[in-house]
Amino acid sequence: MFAEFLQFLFSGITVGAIYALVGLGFAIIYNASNVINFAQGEFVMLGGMGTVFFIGLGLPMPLAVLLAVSLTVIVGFGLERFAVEPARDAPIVTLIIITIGASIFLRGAAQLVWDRNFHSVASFSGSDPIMIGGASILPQSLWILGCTVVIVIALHMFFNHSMTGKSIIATSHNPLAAKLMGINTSMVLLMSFGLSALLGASAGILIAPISLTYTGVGIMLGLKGFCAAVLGGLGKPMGAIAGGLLVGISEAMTAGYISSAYKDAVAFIIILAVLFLMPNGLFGGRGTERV
Amino acid sequence: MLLEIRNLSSQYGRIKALRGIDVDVDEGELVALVGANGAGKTTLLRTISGVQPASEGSVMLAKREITSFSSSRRVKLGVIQVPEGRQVFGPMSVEDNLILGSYTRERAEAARTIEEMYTRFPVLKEKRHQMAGTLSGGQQQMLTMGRALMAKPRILLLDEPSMGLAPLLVDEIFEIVSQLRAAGTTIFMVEQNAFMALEIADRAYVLEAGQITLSGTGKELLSNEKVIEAYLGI
Amino acid sequence: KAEETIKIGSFLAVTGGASFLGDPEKKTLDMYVEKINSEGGVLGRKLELIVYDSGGDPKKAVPFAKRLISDDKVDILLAGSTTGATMAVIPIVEKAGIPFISFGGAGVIINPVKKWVFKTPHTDTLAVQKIYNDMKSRGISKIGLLSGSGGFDKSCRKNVLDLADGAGMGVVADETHGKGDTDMTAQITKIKNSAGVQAMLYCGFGGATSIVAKNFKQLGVDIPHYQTHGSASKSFIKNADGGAEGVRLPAAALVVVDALPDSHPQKKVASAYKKMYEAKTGSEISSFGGHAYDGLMLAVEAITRAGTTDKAAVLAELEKTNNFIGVDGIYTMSPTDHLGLDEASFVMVEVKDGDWKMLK
Amino acid sequence: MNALSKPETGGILSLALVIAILPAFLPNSFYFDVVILVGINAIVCVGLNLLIGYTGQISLGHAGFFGLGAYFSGILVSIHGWPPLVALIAGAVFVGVLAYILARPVMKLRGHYLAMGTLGMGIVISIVLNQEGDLTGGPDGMPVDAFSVFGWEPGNELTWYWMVGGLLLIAVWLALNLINSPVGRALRAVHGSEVAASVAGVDVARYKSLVFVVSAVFASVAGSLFAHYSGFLTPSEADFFHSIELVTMVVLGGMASVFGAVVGAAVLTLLPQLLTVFHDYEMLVFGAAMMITMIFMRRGLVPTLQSAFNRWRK
Amino acid sequence: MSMLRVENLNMSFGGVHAVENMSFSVIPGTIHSIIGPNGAGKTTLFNLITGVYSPSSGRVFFNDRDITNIPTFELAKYGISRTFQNLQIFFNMSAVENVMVGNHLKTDSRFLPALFGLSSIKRGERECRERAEQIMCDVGLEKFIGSDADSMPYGALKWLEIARALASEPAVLLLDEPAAGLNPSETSEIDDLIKRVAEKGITVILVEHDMKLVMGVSDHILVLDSGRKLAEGTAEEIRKNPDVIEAYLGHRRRAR
Ligand SMILES: Nc1ncnc2c1ncn2[C@@H]1O[C@H](COP(=O)(O)OP(=O)(O)OP(=O)(O)O)[C@@H](O)[C@H]1O
Ligand SMILES: Nc1ncnc2c1ncn2[C@@H]1O[C@H](COP(=O)(O)OP(=O)(O)OP(=O)(O)O)[C@@H](O)[C@H]1O
Ligand SMILES: [Mg+2]
Ligand SMILES: [Mg+2]
Repeated sequence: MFAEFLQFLFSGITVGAIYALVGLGFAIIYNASNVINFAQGEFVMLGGMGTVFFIGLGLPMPLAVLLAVSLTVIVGFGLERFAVEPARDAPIVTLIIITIGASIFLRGAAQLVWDRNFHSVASFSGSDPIMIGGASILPQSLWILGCTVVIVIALHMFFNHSMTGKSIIATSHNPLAAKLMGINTSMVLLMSFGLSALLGASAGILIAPISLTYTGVGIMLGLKGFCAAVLGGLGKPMGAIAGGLLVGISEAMTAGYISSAYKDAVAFIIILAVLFLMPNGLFGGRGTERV
Repeated sequence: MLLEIRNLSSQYGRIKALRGIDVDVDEGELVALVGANGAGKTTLLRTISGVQPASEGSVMLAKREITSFSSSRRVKLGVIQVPEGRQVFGPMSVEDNLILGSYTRERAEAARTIEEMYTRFPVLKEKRHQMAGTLSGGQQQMLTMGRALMAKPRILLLDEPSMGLAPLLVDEIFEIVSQLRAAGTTIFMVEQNAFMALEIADRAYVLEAGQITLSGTGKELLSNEKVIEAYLGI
Repeated sequence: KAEETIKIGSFLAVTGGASFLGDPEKKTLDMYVEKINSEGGVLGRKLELIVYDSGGDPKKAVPFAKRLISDDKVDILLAGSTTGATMAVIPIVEKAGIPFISFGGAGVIINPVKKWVFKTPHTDTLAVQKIYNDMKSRGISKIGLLSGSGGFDKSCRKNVLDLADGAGMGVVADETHGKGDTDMTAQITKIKNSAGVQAMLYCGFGGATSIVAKNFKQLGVDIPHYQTHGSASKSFIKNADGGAEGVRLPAAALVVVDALPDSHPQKKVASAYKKMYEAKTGSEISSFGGHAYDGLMLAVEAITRAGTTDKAAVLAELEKTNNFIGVDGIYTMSPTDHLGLDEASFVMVEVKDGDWKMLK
Repeated sequence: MNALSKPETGGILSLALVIAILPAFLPNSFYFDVVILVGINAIVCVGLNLLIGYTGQISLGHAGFFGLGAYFSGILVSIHGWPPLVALIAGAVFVGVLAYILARPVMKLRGHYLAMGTLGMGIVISIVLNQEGDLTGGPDGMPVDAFSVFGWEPGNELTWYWMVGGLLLIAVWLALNLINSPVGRALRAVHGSEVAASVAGVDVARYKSLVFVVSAVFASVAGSLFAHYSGFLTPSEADFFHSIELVTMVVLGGMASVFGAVVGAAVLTLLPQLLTVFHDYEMLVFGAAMMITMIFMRRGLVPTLQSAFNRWRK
Repeated sequence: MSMLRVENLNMSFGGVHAVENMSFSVIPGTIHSIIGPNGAGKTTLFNLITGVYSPSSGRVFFNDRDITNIPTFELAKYGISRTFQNLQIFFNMSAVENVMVGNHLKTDSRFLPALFGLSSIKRGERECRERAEQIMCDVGLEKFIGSDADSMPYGALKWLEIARALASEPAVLLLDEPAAGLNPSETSEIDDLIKRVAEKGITVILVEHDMKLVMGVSDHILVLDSGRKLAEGTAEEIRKNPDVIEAYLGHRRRAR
């Protein structure tokens, strides 16, 4: 009985960590620009598919990973410069539409350049499951968890304790004042998209051995990542992690104990319930608007 | 001349906000700019600090043409603006706001300056961990002032620093402005409180509908009929 | 008139989540239309192929079907990668009265029979029957069912449940997973822990098939694992990362063509298709492209026999298809059977050492 | 005379004129079909624009209401044998009540949180439609009987065309009435500043709920029409992508512009049909078109062109 | 008889006591000013009175009715209106429409008649617009009648807010720093306006740091410091109060 629960928990944590990683990418761009980048899922896709592509060219795994990440970061830069920057002060919905357009564009391009099949990437360290308390977990899941923890700590330090991190947040809250402080705001935006692309690509590579990858992999992951980011409170790296795990675990528990047919619905209902009670997410804090 | 502005024009879309402005600010001088609402005072400061493009003319800092420089480069050269309307980083702490003021400076120096700011504005120390957005209007005004001083400006551009401040604090702000000037900081100040501004200013300009219509020493303008009628409301 | 082309209309899931169906289908159609034209066409007329990309979305398929029928004025429809897209256009096709050969998987497409609608892929009904027979031969009578949430998956699930009684099978667990899910361990754990379960059957297709196989292995479940013809592509084995070993499924002869004895009636046709497809596209065949091949060939046959593209005549000839050897099986149609395949057209295969092995 | 000089009246007359003469230019039933879909989408968008454009509240879940309306009609008519018109109204009432119940908590959210909330709401609806196969036919969808009122059936495309065209005109007329009334002004005030609106006596929560319900009912009615017109329903009518498509129509056409919503619906319904010539490049071109329009005409097609026209006239 | 009465009002934000044990009352038809150092709690007090915040404890009475915790939009029906220190303009509308919103409660805003464009609604709209234009003229905004709010200069926007507040025909008008950012001659126009408003019998509660304005118009002045009442009285009394000089005015004689 307990083993079963543990298994559901492992399953939930694995999936949740993936959502969390994608959610982190949303958080970074949001932190710099208040933009929700709906093309975040495509970064994940580019990371995974890029790795598959470069391995297919006969390159060793580490090099392929490096190239795939670089490719994604370049795409991230391009997205910022050519799609987001020109529309900086547009309303939220307009920016949502632009980034959705970008995601369709990127997916279309990937389908054109690569194929539309599913691909797998070898696990980083074997695929023999590890048994804990009667439940099994894949080494790759531990990789994901480990990397997630490292990344979130790094990001937390970056945003709260480094000048560059603070300048990113400052830019999102008040670009004018940020400029007057000498912050090169357009560079900040560029960096944040690059960073977020880097994170997305890493997520894509980390999860490819578990979930397989294909040109459409970003759609669902992007959506769930968005859920994670919002649930935790936008722009809060810790929140994105908590949100991702909450979504992942509630999905797994629902599938395990209630109804697998309605597991996605239950996850969304939980999100709705949380938002109804805490309109700014779990860690969003109160608004600071004054009149 | 530290700051030389020649024939400067700027516009928002098709609306011309500045037309052919000539302004000089000498090293160590305190120059005031007065004008009615919508005259273009803010626009002039924004054009000097580089957040608003000039459509014509030039801005020179210490004989160096900076018209095409980005705002961040100008900040590095010491052109620091205190913007109008309390532009704080709302959801960040008071302390973080101040730290960001020293973005272009060494960390160690900045740490020293922040203590100076806390002595100068004790309220800020008290509220250092509070979110800046929840400060009262006047507290936010002090914060933006302190944040700008964190950058150790070579020329400080003040846009209505006394707006919304209690009388005691208005005095204090003017006091600070005088002190800064005594310490050699060059200041170019936009102020609605024309009395006080003209009183302490070395020189002053009057801006009307995007054009400089009058200039002179502070005292001269204080006794100018037109100024008295239009800006002093007597 | 001899100059007039014979128009073949198609909408396929060339992009989107079901592109692994639509992509090989389109390639197959392109390839063979070109081949037939280079050999002189049909009835001395060239074939003209018009393909629209429905992205697998039934909603998009509908206007495309209307466009093909009333604007492009095609003579026949060879279209519909998915069951959903096919079902959505059936009312239009029936109203317009035009022969329509679908590549959709589920049995509902032709059962009950619709006047103008045919299909080439084996139905899930056949697949389930085949699987049940295999299970019975191994003494299995209690199974756990896992299915995805796509159209094919659901239809397959329904068949598994509906046919269970007749086949003397009991379904002791009935789990599903969502679109784009990346981990099914929770569902498989539940199946594993269901009382009396003797085998697991997975209804679904695409990338999820490999993930299920991987999770199955990861959890160390030691009961037989069945999947359907939806998994009958090499990438299933490759992507399952070893998890596919021992999985059994019914598949078209095409999938195991190299393992077929020379005496097998489909050997020649299937090898030829495989050779051509792999040479032209450089990618491995899947059974899905085969559906399109059979559809095109059935249509060409019927038109040739009818000697005209008159829709009613072609319909009549399609229904007279008799012992037509395709890559999916041997078709014998009738006014009450618009598929024409039976269980015999499937072979049961098992994954062994990273490849398909034909059973018996 | 005075009424004629108003831009809205001119707009509605031009729209009526376009609807009246368009059939002369449509060569075959396929074109009618596309235009009818434009009309149905436009009805949803006119309603959605009240919410997004005027009141400033995002909804990424409106396809859920469209789908619910559609399935309500489908199920009541085809399975329970209700008269279609009654089913349509029942669907609208049901969706209205549901939207009303959801509105209070959902409309409390702001910005991206609201986007998330409405998105979740739409997805839950679409999951229910997918899972309740006994009722809805599941992912395979369900056939729907033809529309009829007291025995009259809009048999061919042309009759449908007139019907949808007429309803679109009514929808536009209603929307314009609302916008140019104190209610519409209150909605726009809510967009501008909620606290200032409430100081002026506007019950912000009530108005937000109101417009949420109105836009949901528009979507539901359009959904019912669609169900009968297409004769077949699948849950993808209610899914996330359809919601996104609807929002894109509104934003592309022009927020806070009733005619923008109509134009947006037309462009985005026609575009995929036009892009088929690009074959493999279709997605690429579609995505690029979306981005470029929004970057260079960020207020949307109609308002941008309108102000360009005004400038040119001056 | 008091129009507005506040009893033992408290408000704290996570440890910060923005308003502490505040009690005072306002006599109808007078100009009642509230002054005090920055952060003394003046704006917070406004937010409590107008229902933007609900108090931690204490009561607010309006014409002897308890209006604590009544939502803001309901208070408008009682005739309570205000302007904001951080301007809250409807930038998505024209200037006249901004003012028309102020008149919301006086116009027929029933949903169904509006939806069907009944002529009564259209008539109401015309009247509402005329009234709004009239008010704009009254406060000197006639040249902005055709303007969009987002193209107006800052100073004009301050007047626009006042016009909007007046459009609701309030019984009491709360002004939060109306003269901030205005030069002395513009401030004297505000001075005139406040007096005119008060002459019409509207009670004015004014928060302002411009002492020339405050001392000139106020019938009664309340001084806050750190959320608490520091002093109360006429302009003359306040001007001489050593506590007030110490905490707020400063020793330097200001503004003439
Ligand atoms: N972002 C903008 N877009 C369009 N016009 C603007 C913008 N900002 C300012 N203006 C216009 O430019 C002119 C000058 O404005 P500016 O803000 O420089 O005046 P100001 O002298 O600082 O006035 P105030 O005393 O109100 O601060 C005004 O007519 C104003 O309406
Ligand atoms: N939402 C909030 N969260 C936290 N603290 C707040 C909030 N609103 C106000 N405060 C605090 O309450 C105190 C009073 O603020 P308030 O805005 O009422 O001052 P004020 O008297 O209007 O000052 P000013 O004259 O500068 O506008 C301040 O110390 C402020 O920091
Ligand atoms: Mg200014
Ligand atoms: Mg205040």
